Amino acid sequence: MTAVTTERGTVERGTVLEARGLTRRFGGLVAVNDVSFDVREGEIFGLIGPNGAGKTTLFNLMTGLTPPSSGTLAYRGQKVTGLAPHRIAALGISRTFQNIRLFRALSALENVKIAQHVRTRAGLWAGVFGTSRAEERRVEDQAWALLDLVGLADRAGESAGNFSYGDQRRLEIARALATEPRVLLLDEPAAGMNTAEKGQLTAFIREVRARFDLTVLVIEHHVPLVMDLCDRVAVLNFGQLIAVGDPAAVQRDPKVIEAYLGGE
Amino acid sequence: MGDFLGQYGFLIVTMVQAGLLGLSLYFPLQAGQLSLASPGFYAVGGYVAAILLTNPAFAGWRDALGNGMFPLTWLAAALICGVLGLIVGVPALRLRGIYLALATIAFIEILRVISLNLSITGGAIGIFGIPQAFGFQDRWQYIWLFGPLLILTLLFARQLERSRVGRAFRAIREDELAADAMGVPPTHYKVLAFVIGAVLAGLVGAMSAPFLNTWNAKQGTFDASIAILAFVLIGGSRNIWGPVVGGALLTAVPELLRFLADWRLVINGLVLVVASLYLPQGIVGALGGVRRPPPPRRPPSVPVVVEAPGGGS
Amino acid sequence: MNRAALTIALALIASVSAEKVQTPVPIGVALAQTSNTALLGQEQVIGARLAEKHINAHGGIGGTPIKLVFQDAAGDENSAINAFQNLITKSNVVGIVGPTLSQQAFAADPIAERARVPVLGPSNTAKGIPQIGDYVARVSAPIAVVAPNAVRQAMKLDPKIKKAAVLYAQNDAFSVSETEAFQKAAKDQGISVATVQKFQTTDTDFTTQVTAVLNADVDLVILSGLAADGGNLVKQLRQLGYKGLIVGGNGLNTSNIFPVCQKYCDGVIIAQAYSPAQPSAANQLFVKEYRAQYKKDPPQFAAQAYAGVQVMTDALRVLDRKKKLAQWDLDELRAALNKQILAGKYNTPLGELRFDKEGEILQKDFYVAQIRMKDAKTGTFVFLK
Amino acid sequence: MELSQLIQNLMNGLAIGSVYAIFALGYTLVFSILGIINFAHGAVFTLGAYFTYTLVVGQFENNGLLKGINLFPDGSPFSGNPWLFALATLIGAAVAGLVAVLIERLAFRPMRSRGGDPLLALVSSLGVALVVVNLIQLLVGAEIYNFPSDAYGQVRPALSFHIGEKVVIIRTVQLIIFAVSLVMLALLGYVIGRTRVGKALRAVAENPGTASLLGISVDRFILITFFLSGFLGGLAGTLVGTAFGVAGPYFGVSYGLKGLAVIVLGGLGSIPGAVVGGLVIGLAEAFVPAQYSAYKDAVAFALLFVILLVRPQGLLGRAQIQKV
Repeated sequence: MTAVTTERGTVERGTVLEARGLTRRFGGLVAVNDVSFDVREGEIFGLIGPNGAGKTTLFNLMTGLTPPSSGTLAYRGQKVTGLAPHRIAALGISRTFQNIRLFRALSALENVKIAQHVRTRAGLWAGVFGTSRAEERRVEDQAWALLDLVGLADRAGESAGNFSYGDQRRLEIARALATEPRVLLLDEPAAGMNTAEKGQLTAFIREVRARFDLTVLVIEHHVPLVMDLCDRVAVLNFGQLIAVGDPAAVQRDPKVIEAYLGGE
Repeated sequence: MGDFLGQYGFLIVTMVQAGLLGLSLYFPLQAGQLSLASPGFYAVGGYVAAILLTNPAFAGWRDALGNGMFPLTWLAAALICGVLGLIVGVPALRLRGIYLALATIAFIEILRVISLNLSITGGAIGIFGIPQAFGFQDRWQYIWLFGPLLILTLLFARQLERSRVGRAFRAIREDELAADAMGVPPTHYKVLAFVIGAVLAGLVGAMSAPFLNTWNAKQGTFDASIAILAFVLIGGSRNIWGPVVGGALLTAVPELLRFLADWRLVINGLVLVVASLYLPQGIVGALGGVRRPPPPRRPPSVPVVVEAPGGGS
Repeated sequence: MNRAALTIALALIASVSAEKVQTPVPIGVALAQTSNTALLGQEQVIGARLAEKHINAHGGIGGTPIKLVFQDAAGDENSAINAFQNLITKSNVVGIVGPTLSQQAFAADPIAERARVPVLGPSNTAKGIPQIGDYVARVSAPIAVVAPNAVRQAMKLDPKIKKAAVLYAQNDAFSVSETEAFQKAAKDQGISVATVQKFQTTDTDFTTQVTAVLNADVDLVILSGLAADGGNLVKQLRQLGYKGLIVGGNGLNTSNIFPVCQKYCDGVIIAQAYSPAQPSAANQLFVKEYRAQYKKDPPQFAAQAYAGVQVMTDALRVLDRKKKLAQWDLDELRAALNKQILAGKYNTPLGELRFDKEGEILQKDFYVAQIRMKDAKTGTFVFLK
Repeated sequence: MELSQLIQNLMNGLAIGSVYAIFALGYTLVFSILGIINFAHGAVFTLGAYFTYTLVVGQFENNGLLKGINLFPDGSPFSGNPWLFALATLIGAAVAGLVAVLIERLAFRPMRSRGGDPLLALVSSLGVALVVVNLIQLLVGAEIYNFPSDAYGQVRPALSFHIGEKVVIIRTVQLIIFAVSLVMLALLGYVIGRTRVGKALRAVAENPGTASLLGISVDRFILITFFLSGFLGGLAGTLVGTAFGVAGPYFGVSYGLKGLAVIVLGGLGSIPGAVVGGLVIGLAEAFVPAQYSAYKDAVAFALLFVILLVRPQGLLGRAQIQKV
């Protein structure tokens, strides 16, 4: 692991993710075009850009939901592109979804328990003969603890679909954390939240990063939140990466200003 | 007692049998897979048992094993249907919803034509003179086979639902893609659910061959697929009791309507229409709507402060 | 739960059977009244009803009328078993005529065997039916006996026949066993089988099979199927230009094929287990009664079901003379009836018939007929000697 | 394969395939609008044949409740002339269409308004099929009914022509079926492609939500769809009935099942797909070599299985893109 000095002068640990030339075409449309960047361990990395810039597609490429047309992504030096989503989750990359994909008919508790799948092993017979009690106990405890963390423990039995928008987003984060990730990808976690909630969210994401020792990638539209939260920011426009770096520097970048002004 | 069992014993056993077939379709449905393949595996299981119990090639085994031959047929049927389920399931389960249902219908139609053409399956006449299991004298005695199988299956289903694998099934049923992203391998569990259904249907078939005394290509047909689907949907597809109740009732209705003579099947059809219109959640769903499950209780062992899970990489 | 237990208990009390034989004497009939086997089943029902009417009009059994109890056996095994059980335990029948299909017989007859209730199969022609048990007999001759006659007749009509095409409905148990007999008979007559074509009884379009027959350039077609498919095959064979002789199996022995192949039916040679032309008094009476009601010749299925009911009644008459039926214990009567059925000799519309000790029918006469069409819808089976 | 054999098989396949096509069109229209498979479609097929038969012959045999009734004591007004027969066929198909509308009203609409599991439509339509089939049997018996042999006029039963030494023989009724099916397909193509109703139908099929935004009454179009579906099914039933006879109440069952294979092969909900699927399966069956004819019934389903694995959306269906 090489120590690096960033623009902020803080000493960071090694590179966690290396994207090299990630490209995805849908028919004639190039949604993500030759995108390369590095994410360093422990940082909060913002991904911004106008609507339709390819941010969510980039997340999908990183988590295996969409295979890239070309290019690779490596996690701690191991190539993950080409792996199935559940393999990538098992390696320690987890995510939330822009348009929330909770298991809506299932309880909040179940949602979180399900996501511990990759960290548990009980097979068919262990479950049927009840020989996996200890593990089940651990799953149960962990799920409650995570619901505690997001403040939903007292509603553990309710169906996820009945929750308010903000609560669903928090539950999704709890679910993502249940896979015990090393890298957490949050797709517009503040969408639909009011200003006060957004403020809380910033603090919450920081707290989660510290407590679980995570690297966090965030897609976010709300610029003040991004500037406040992120250590570094990458800007996508029409599928291309036009700037990466310190939030303040990126904000001043003429290409970024043009993309946003032109895009609005 | 004798008369009651004489008249209704067979019907009661077929009601239990129908419940089991309903459950065999319920398992894939747990993982969100609408498979109508159960009658195919039921037919294969029956053929396996019928062949083992009547074919001269296995005469030596039958002499050596005696009644032990019957459990052997169950084992063989379960094994063969499991493997066949795997072979069919792996490609077919890439399909979703109605497409999977249609692929499984294709599977049973192909099986039917093949069994009509093979000599080992006895062509159109099928296989007859299958010996009665354990020297049973009356057909109602098969309740001693189907009854325990039903109880074991229900226990299995209940335990499964509470386990890690059951959760994985539900996650895939709710949202396959999200389940995948959360680390649940969909293909693995879809195939597993399909194979469980196949094994169960095969077992039921293996027990049914001696029960019916004869086995032929009419045993696994498209009509049966839809009938079994009706068991599950009319009974209720979200609860293990649904397929059991649905199978039992829908099997009993045409028999209880015998007094209507020529009109009984017309009325049976009307029952299906009315039940699908007025019991959209199924019978068990309609009954269970009143009673909600209790909220989960927090185990005392959970500390309020969370330790960082995982640890270093 | 308690209520359920109570209901069951009440049902048990209610179902304790009467031990004596009821009057009128109940005879069970379990045939395919529904399902796609009903085409055969409804003819059988007609035959059975005619027998009942005739018997009761002529004094029943020593003055006691009989009563047929019908239970729909549909076309599947489960329904047949349920029908049998209903007849045996609920209706307390003395014997059963049924079921329609051999496959159903393999499943349901053991029920009657176990309950010691005599069964007469009216149309179960597969191998192994009488061997199901002591109480199982049939009035439908196994087809291996009937089929060869028709091939011999064809040779008589056209001694130059060298090559034959064989077609059969592979999903019909009856046709499958019949075709074996046919193929063997053909070989015995020195006819080579140039092609064997299979079809389904549910098929309607036979162009594939017909084309294959035409390509094989044969001078005899031997066909085993049922009325609808067989009739269509005959029609399509002729329409597409097949000129040689056609031998139809026993499944085609019904006037139901006339409207199907219409004028093309003409000349088809049919292997018959029953012929309306059979001269016995019993048959001529049956034919007369059938014609009066249905304006056509009775089909074989009706005749066999009629014969089934008649055999049972004739046997009961013998027992009635020994001791009035109403005084018999039901179980005793069933056992005695079974013995009597096998012991007797009967003059039925099928001609004279007896049974061997296993319950296999020993029918005196078999027939071969040739179809002669008068117009598009009506024709006759002309008896060939 | 020899040329004569090839042409023979081609003709056979096209004739039966064209019937599959119009039958399957009825299936697929309903699927395209409601996303459900109507298992009662095979029963409607059977009904169409019986309705036309009733008009043309007017009396039934002895085994049903309708025995002894003669609708036309002075002879049917629809017999004796091919044009009258064509009229009877159209009326029969239209009545089948009305029955399909009735089925929609009684068995599907209440379910939509209650919002049950869409799979229940399968069970409900199965119930309808059971009712229809058993009612037919109760009313007119299980026997085979045949249309008068001169229904299409005094035509020769078969046409033959030579290709080199070999003879190719075609049943006239096959040619008629093929021609009628082509005309029906062309008409339907015109209705769907060119008329206002047809365009609206397509809009509803593509997206029921959008269509209702455009001010189209979805319910009305569902009725029109069911009528068309029943009409096509009933027409196919009569056509097959004239060629092979109306073989009892279960006459339509095997077509119902094969129709499923056709619409999936062509692409569920795709109108041209149903036509292509019908012809492909008809041809595939015709080209099964004679020695394997026993496996003919499996061909449609083997094709179905393969196409589902290779191209799940069917030959002409559109792939569904899943949005993440």
